[in-house]
Amino acid sequence: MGMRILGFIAVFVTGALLTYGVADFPKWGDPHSPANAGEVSTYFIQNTKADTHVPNIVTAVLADYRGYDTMFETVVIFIAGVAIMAILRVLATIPPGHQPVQYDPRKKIAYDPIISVTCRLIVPVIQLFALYVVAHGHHSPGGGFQGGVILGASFILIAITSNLRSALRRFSEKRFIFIACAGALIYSGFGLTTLLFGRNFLDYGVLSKIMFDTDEVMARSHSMLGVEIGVMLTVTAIMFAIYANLSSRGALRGGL
Amino acid sequence: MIWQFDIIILIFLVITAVISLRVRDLLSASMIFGVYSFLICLLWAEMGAVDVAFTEAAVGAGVSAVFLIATVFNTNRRSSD
Amino acid sequence: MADQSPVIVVVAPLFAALLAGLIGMREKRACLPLTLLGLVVSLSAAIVLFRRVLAEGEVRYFLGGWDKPLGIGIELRIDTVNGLVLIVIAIVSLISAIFSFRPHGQRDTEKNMHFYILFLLLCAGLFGITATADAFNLYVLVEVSSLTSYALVAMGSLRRGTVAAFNYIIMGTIGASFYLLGVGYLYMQTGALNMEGIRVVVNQPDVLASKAVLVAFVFILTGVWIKTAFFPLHGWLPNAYAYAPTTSSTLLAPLMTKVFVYVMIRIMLSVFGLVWVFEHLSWSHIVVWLSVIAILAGSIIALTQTELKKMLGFLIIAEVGYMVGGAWLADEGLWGFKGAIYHIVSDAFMTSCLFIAAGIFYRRHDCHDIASLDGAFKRMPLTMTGLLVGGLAMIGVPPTCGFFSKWYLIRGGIDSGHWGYVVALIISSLVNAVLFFRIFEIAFFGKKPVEHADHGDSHGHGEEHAPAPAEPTGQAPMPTALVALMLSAGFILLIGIFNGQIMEWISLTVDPLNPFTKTPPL
Amino acid sequence: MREFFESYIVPYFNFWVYVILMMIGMFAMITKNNLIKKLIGMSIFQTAIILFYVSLGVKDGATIPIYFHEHKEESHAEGTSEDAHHKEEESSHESVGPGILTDAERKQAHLEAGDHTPHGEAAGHAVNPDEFTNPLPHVLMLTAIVVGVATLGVALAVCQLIYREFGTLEESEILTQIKQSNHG
Repeated sequence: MGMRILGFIAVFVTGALLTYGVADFPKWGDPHSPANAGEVSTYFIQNTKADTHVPNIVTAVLADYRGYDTMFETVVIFIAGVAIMAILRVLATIPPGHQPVQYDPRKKIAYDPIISVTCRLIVPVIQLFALYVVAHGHHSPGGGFQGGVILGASFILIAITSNLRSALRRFSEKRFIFIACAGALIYSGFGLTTLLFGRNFLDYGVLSKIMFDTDEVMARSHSMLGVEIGVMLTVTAIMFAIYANLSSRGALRGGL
Repeated sequence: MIWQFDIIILIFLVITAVISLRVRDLLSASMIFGVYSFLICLLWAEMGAVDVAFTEAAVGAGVSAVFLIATVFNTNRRSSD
Repeated sequence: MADQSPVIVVVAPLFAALLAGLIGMREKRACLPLTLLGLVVSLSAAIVLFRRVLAEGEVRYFLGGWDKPLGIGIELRIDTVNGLVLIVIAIVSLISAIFSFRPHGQRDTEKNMHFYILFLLLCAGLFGITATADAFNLYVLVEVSSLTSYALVAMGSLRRGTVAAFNYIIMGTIGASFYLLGVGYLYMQTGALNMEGIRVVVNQPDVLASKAVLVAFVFILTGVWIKTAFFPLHGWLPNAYAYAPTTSSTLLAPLMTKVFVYVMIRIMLSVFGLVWVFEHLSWSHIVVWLSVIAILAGSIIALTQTELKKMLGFLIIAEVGYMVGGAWLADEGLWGFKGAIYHIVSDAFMTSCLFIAAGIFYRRHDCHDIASLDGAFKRMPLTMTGLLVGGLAMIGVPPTCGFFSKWYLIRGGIDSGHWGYVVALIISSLVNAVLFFRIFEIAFFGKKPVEHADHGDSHGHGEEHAPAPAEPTGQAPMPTALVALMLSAGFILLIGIFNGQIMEWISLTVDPLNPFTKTPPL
Repeated sequence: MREFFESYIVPYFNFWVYVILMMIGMFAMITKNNLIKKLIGMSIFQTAIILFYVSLGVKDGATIPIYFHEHKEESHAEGTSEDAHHKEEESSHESVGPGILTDAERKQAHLEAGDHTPHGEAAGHAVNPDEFTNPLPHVLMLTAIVVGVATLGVALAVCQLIYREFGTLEESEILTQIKQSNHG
């Protein structure tokens, strides 16, 4: 009960503050509010094409102008995967004197050929679409995160419709840890390469020196694709890792 | 950006949020939370934030609902409130 | 490579973590050397960077080379304050890494690889928080460090640790979200995310009266206070630190709260500017009184604790009260403000020292109770010496850094006329004296009868052999743990001795921004 | 009443809903007894903030922040300027907000100059910023969504751990168990 009162007070205070603030807001959809007409966002809209040659401004800002943020965003995903494995994964035998709670034996769900066959047909299409989303992220909505999540979801779909073991056969624990690390390393490796060329971290323009027949602007565009692929690898691996651990209580056996 | 559409989605959003918190069956709550995510994804597409909408469709409505359901299956389906 | 040192500090642990993930799957023993390597690279880069800051003033580093117009890219900006904090983080995490040789108190020991990856990424997050000059980037890095610390707490073997970790997640998410919301309000009003860009707009006359900026400030401050465990918002801290694995708590306890105090100081200094905070807002009385409550409450609750680590947790809450209050004293020479920054440095080492000592005791006894320290001085003289140094620093005895930070804080309190704060500081020192002399008494003279009969047979044995019966781990890790303890104790003394130099460095950044002496540049 | 509605509710409707969602989420986080419910509340709380940010970037009459497609066979320097040109002409018909349209030659010159300076200082007012939604909040919120799902995953793992140790996800029952183990 005390918690309830506390909650009411906290929520009331927050709500009052928010309401107090709303009165000062620019109108919704105002193109000349400070945020919308500010120097930064105007710069992005006007110069993205000249700077990076990427039509999708969001991708350009995400992977280039604010690429450092995105690198740590990938790291956040990576951390989530490692954290869940660290918390949940049952590696060692349970220590003596520790009695885990007994779970109710759940009813076995019957094998359904329709679902299983349909998914076998759908999964390659999903994976192809995921790769398209990544590759076409420069020109249309999409990019490494979205593609990675979709690709990860395709493995999750395999795990749901048949079973976790057959999904793990395709994508074992060692493999997903490796791919997750490799993806994040690809991203930060781009940064390291630019450092080695003497430019600032993640200043992709300098990579035109090692890329065949590109100027600085195209080098940025290509590097963004490389970075997005790194993001995709990490996200794919970690999404599946999280599902595999959550669905099997960290045993990586059984599953849903 | 069509404001009538916007207002309708926003009202549904509040309704689904309240329902997903009120339902005592956690599996239903997770499903309704998926609906909530999908509505909010619609809202963002409507506001012109296509990349955000795409991400939310994949992450919010897809994967995080699956994570919630996986946990609910492995723990308790009933909630006291 | 000196030009690139700002980013090397941040990414060196990141690379080490990723390599530890790649290599650690096959060769678990490679993780610790990689950790040490990453942190040593960070430390050396931080030192190079700090020398550069001293030589040429503020160092600005634009990621991706996007420097014009300001704010399109992400900027790292290093002045003497965060240069110092970077070095402190590097040293404390290095000490903790040395201590972590064969971690203890985790659920399974097979997870060394996971532990070190999280450890390194936590360091990367903290370095990033300290170095960045972009308000949103700060949020991302706060989440990096928070997620790792949730996991590090939840890895503990104690049953209650899981609940503590869950509460930590809930509170931490509220805190980070409030910060994000505040940044959103600021972005709405200013259109900028770079700290300098925000400060310039916020201090313009037509924005000064903005309600939204005020709300933004309140949200950011509340969010950061939740993360620092400022008193009414401290709920997550004591359990999370007490039930975390020993090694995790030696890293989390010294660094997390301190870095977030630094974030508060950075926000006052760079995002809003001291003019806005002290002259436009003039809330310093309210915040100082809040901090007085925090100091007294933390100290008094600490008195009632029987577990060593939990007691230390409440002492941290009191220390956070010192720093928050000191930063808001608003005295003419900004002694409170500078003292708070100095206290970040000294408190990091004090807490590190105490938690390492507590970790050694825990490993030895498998029991957190203060009563189990009975006669400990005879059995482990070096550890007790470390605890003694840490305790004396907490109390504020002259050669240690604790004395000097209190000295500066009290000077600030007297200058600004906040007698309540001065009295609270003195009362808290007295409480610390009572607490630690109680421990020393138990440890030196063994006054209390042995409560745990099963531990009784380890009495009278030397430190290097005869493990306590309930303890499966051997004695091999002890030397490294002692080295770590001695290092942090040594730094407590060093920082105390060189306090004048450190204050001079801090003044280099703070004094030009002092709103009470002259009109500072916007 | 109608006046109040038109001046306070409609233009700020998004913001009011965000306030409501945020309060719902926060209330659930603090008061719900079931840990999963707390986490659903946490997700709602986070999406409310994302809603706030995305609402900031909306501009009346603007389109999604993606330039029109360029033709792949053209060399990019020419392609850019010409396509930007076409796009501007097309969209200027529909543009609702007051446009800051500059003449085509100047724009073209700017863009071509901009192609060779990677920092784009010379590429001036080629594109009318009112035509595109503000991309920056979208970028920030992509990050926030990802952070949200990461936090949710870790929290769910901790939930399963709590269930493993205590056999329940109700906070009140967990607290009773802890109290009992303290006394016993």
